[in-house]
Amino acid sequence: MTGEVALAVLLLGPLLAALGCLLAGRQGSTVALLALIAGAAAVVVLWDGMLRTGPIEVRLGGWGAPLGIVLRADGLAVGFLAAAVVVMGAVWAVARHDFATPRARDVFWPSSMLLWGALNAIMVSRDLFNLYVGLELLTLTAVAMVALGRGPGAIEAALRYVLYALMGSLVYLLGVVLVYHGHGTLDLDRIAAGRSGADALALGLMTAGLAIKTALFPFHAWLPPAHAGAPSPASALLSALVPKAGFVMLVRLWFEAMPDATPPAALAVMAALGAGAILHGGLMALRQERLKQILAYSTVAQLGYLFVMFPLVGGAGAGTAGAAEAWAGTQIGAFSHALAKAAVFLCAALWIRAIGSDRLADLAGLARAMPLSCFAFGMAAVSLMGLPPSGGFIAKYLVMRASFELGLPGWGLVLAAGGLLAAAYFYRPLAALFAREPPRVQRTPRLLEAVPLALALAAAALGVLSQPAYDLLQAGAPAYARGIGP
Amino acid sequence: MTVFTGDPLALLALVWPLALALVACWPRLGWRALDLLPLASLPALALAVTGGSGGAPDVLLGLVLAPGPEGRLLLGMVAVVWLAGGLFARGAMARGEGGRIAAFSGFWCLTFAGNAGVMLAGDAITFYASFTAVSLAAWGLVIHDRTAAALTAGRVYLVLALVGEVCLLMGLLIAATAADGFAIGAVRAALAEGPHGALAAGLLVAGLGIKAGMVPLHVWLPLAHPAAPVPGSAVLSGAIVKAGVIGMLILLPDGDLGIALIALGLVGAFGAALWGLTQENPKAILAYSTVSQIGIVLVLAGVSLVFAETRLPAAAYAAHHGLAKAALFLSVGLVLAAGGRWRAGALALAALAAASVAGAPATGGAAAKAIGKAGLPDWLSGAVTATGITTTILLVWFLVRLRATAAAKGVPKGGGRPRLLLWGPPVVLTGAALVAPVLLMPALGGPDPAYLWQGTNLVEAIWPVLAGIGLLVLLAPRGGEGARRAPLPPGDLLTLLPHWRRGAAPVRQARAAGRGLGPLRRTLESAAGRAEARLVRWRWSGVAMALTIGGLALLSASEPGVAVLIAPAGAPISLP
Amino acid sequence: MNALPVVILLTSLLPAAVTFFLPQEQHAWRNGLNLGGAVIKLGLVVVLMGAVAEGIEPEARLPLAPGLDLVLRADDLSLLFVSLSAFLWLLTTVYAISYFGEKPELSRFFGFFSLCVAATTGLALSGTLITFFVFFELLTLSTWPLVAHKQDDQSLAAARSYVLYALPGSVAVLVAIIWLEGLVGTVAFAAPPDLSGVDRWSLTLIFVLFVGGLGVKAAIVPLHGWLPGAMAAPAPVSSLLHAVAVVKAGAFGIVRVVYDIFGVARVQELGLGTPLAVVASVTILWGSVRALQQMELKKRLAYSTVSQVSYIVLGTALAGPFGTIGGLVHLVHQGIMKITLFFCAGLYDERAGARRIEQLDGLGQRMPWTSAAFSVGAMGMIGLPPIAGFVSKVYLGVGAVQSGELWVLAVLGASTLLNAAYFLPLLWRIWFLPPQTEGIGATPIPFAAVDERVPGLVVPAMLTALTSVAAGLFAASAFSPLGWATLIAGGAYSP
Amino acid sequence: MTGSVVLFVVTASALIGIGLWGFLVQAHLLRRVLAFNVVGSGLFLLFGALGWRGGGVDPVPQALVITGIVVALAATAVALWLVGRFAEETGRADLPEDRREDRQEKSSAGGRP
Repeated sequence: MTGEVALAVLLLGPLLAALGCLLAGRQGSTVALLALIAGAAAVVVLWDGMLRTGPIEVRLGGWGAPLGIVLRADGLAVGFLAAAVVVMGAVWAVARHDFATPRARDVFWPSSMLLWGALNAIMVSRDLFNLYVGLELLTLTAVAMVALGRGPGAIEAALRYVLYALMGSLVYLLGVVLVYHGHGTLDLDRIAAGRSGADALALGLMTAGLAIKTALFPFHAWLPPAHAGAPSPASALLSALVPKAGFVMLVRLWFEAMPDATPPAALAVMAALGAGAILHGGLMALRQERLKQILAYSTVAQLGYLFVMFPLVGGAGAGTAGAAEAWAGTQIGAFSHALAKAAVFLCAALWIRAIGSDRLADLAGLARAMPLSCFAFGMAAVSLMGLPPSGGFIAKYLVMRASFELGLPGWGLVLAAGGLLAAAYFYRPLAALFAREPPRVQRTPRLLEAVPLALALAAAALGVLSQPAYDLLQAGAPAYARGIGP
Repeated sequence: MTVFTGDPLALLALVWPLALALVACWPRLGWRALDLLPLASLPALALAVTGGSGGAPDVLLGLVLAPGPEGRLLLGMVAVVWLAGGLFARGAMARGEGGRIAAFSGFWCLTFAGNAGVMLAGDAITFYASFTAVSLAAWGLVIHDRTAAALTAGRVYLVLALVGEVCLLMGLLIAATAADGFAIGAVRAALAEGPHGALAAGLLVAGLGIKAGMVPLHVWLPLAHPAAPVPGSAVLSGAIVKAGVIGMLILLPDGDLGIALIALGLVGAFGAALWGLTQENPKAILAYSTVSQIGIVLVLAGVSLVFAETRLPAAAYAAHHGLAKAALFLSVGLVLAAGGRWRAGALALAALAAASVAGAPATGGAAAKAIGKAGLPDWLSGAVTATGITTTILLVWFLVRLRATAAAKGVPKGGGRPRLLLWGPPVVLTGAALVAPVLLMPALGGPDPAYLWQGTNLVEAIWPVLAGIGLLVLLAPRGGEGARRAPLPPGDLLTLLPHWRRGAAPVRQARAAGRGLGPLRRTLESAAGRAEARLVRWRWSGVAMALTIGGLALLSASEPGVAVLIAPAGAPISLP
Repeated sequence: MNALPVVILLTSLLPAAVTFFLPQEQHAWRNGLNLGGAVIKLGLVVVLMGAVAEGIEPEARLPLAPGLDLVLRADDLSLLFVSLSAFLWLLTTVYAISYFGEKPELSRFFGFFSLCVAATTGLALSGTLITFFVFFELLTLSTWPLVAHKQDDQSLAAARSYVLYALPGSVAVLVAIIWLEGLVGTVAFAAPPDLSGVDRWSLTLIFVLFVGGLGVKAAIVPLHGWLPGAMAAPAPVSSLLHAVAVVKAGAFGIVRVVYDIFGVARVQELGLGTPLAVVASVTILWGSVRALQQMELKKRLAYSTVSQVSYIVLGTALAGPFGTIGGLVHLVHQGIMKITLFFCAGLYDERAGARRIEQLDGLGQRMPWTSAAFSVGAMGMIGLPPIAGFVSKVYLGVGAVQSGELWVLAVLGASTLLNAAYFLPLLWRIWFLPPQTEGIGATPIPFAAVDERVPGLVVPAMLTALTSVAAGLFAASAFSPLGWATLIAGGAYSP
Repeated sequence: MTGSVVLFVVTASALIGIGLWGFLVQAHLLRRVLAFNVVGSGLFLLFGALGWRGGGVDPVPQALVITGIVVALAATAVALWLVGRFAEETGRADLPEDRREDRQEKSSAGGRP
């Protein structure tokens, strides 16, 4: 399998699988599994090929930009592709048991495949419009998943989500129009080659639109009810993967398409929003009484971490080792957040199945009844708090170190504070799980409990094996983020 | 790893009683643990005779056992006193309550180990370790009877002993640092010349003075010595206080410090003797006598410091006092256990020992005084002679009270003929007190024994005794027991503490004494409790942490720190 | 040989990993696994000691990201700590197995227990600051379930306050580490960084952050609030917590920071030695005063730990050869003495139901071996010769005088008296007071039914008591903790 | 820029402005979806206008506009489906946070995301 084929598998496979799932009905999960296996193989091929030959680029139909569609798998993309396939696999394992009713099954499996396909497309697209299409597809499938939720608020949450998303799309698209007007192309590399007077405005518009889709503070209001209201396996997908698409697009926009239009002050604003997210999300998570709401607010906060990278990679530090550290740290943070957040949501899925509630008070004593999943939850929480040994820690460490190296310690301290907040809001569910009274639970197969554990262990392993991730992320990274390395 | 060097007997003298202390813990032993007591001091006695020295480089920070002449002399005395006391205890306490007797035996052996150790010590650490053992283990002897008075005494004793420990250790550490080693000689030199030498010496005087019963740190002594069982009192007064004395003799540097010792010694020598007259309990009277006699030892020691002379005379005086005082305490037990003519004989024995303490002519006491006075200036010599008057008065008062107490108690069952183990030890000790100093006079730097028989010297020895008796006859209250006012409680200075006076009942005294500075402590504790309650809350401790960090940062960053000299690169760290 | 540190780490990490998944009923497997790990570890540590004594310093390296290598490296300082933890881990495992018997949730307990020891080992063997931090945090995390093990309200509250204190401390440490590394690059203990180009303010603040962060674990006043509560944990946990793992980790960290990062000379130059000594002294006195007020045995012991651990910090702050030795050797001495006391406290609780001071009355008659061990521990804490604590005190005292800080002597003296004031009454009650007539404790155990016929609990206590006597009695021997500490200090004071 | 382009731009801007205003102030969900479509129309118009860079027909904007319309259509469909479901379930066509009478209560409860 060559890189081209692998890309094709990752883009077309999910779409075909979505169709297959619709047709297969009860066997939908089997079709999804086949697609996932193929996707996993494709990711392996891409990873391997990319490490050997550098980023893999494909021109669909042999047409180059501006007319043709260019796909490129660089380190960033492959990393997210890998994270996505792992999370998808784990979600598949749990969801197989969860979506038994025909209606849910018929919505969930095709949607999840479409979501995955859209995500893959966003990761490898090099064209602002293709990115837009991918993002819309992603959003709409995500909305559909939220609407699958059983609670009374699910539809409301889905509706709110779709309204925000529509707004975001419009604003983004407005920016795209301006870019096309200024550059006559939507290809990222060709945009980077020139400059246009409208760039700043376009950048602002697109950023705002993407910020809405990424749920960056203060545009995050839609996320908690949506992620908390969706069926738990779907929440895992939504929280772990979906916002990352917007983030990746922002990164591509700021650092690959328009590096000229991003002055330090603007970069600082992004980081400030991220800091706001960290603090606000953390504080709000502290106030919640339901586990899934805590996790959802945690996602808000964790997304904020990613934006602290902006002034560190760009600005004065661009091109230094510090920038490379911040770049790698942030992406590793995104991967480990994906793994760990999926793990905690899958734990929540199992617990809700077992006790029918995700109120903290009802969770009391679960550690005795379901030790494996509780352990998984603990491990994942450790990663999300940014404590060693975990990917979350490596991420925090690298970014913090970059901030100190570059003389911007404030951003590092925000991360530190965020870690404390995370510890505080994860402490409550952990303490509840550990409380004395064991609740009545329905038996859960051990194997099922092992799924979140595997994810949590993967998040932890990312901390121990972060060197490969770092090497991967350096492949095809923009020049600013390719430090010489210490 | 070298187990020991030098004379194995030196190590055995120390290890043997420790081993016996462990044996005493064997639960099956019960009261038979008393059999161990006489055995404890045998190797030490042998060592005092042979005069060996040794060490164990791996033990503690390098154990050195190298007694000087003072140490060897006192070691011999101490070994004899403990041997006699052990025999007496075997006779007097047999078939008591098993567990308690076993505990007593264990403490006994441990205390002796410490007592021998301070005499043997050739380094400050060994000295301190031994001192700790003798100080703290002696507490077990004090509280043996578990009466309210004993417990009070034990508590006061323990508190003061601990304070003494701390003072001693601090002083030793300062000196050892300056000396760059723990050898006694080096430590003494450092006290004289090293930095903070005066402070260290002051700490040492306080620490050792508490143990020795130096005024005004003697307050525990009149409480503790009477409270212990008779053999315990004997070793406490005869041997254990000498741990402080030997410390002063071997550690304190020559110099003006001696003047302070002389002053305190004189106050003790006269003051304690007079205060002792207020006491009714014969053992309490003896305890004050001990304080008084230690005062004389301090005078002698102070003189040797001031004039940079040998400490041997002071050691000799202390050694004689140990033998005689132990004999007196044992004779108290003997008198109370005897009846009829046996009692009269016992009283005579006590009178003999008392005469020796008072320095009556041709006794060991006179010899000891002669040795001591050899180097004294005239006015001091006169003062020491004059103590003979007060000592005589006090000891006669002691004999009077002893007779009265025995009479009040009546004749014990069994006709009153005491066992050999009861009368043998006091007789031997009295004999030793009378004879040994005379025999050893030349060896101890005194004049020839013939000196004692010269006319002027005989007169000088006898007039204070006669004067004392005469004064007593003149001043003795007439009109029998009832006319005398209520006796003052023992503990003199302690009784000045407000709650001590308030609490009439001994139990209340015990509580009050233990509380010490009650109100202050309560205030402090509640303040600490309140502060703690706040500090446990993160809000407060967070502020405190921020303040600490900020304060530290500000303080240390605002001005450059003084670069403290550290050991230059490559310089080896010298270790003892 | 270079793999040896890793193997030593694995001897507790692997049992931890396996134990988590053992079914509760597999007592034999679990016990065998833990004991086996502990024994092998002790053996390997002895081998390692031999190697290090010959001047070999094995090092294993796992690169994580550029500038971020996990380095395990054995030098003499780390060995001091590792050997302590390996020895005490073995005894505590024996103790814990007897203590818990066949109670529930043991797989979880022993899993975290081994993890905790693995973290301590890793922390001791860390070759770089960041490695140290990784294990430091692992320690925080693995201790939490141990403190909360009983899962009652008290334990959960204690665990909560533990985390509440520990995590901000960790953040402070992390910020300090990263700040420092941002200034001078990756910091390895083997090659102290060159700080000459860094301004005073930054260095001072970094130092303060280090001490503040590590001080939470070392229970430096006013950051000690979590420790007394943590005594709610089961006895083996308290033993390990107070003697080896958490509290010591903090103290060890401070030692590392002072000696292997800043260097004594620079700490003095920055004027930080004396303030640190003041903080340590305040802690020593405050902990003692508080201990005096406690009527619960384990709480009293806990406050005693607060006080005693700061001896280590004090020795470090004194910045002279003797102070260094005193601090380092107290790291070991305090460990073996305090673990003895906690073993015994656990025994009193388990066998006699005695938790409060007044419930100890007369227990010496029924539990003589326990009480003997307890007495040794208590007297060692006071600093009575020839028990180990005495040696520490002597060296600290000499160190204080050497550094010209005479007031420290007064602190040591006051601390001795306070220690005596809160330990001696315990001994008095145990040995001299008549037993209480009715049953004592929460679950009345008739006095006559009290016994100590559980070798698994008594023997470890006896062994640690004997060790603490031996450590003091044979202090001058080259193989004693003192000898080892002298060796280390020799390294710190020569180029 | 030719006059017709200006006209296009002005019209498009007007549409976008009207749509955005409607989207922001209208509580009724159907109106919001409509407003979205109005903005969308304006956008595509603008795309057509600004995408013309002289020199004949540019196929790219045309392709993109067509794609965009399809996407917008899909989004509208999903939104309308949800509005329908919401109305079925709650009998209302506006979200709680947009209801004036509920806002007071919600904000005091503090639970609203």
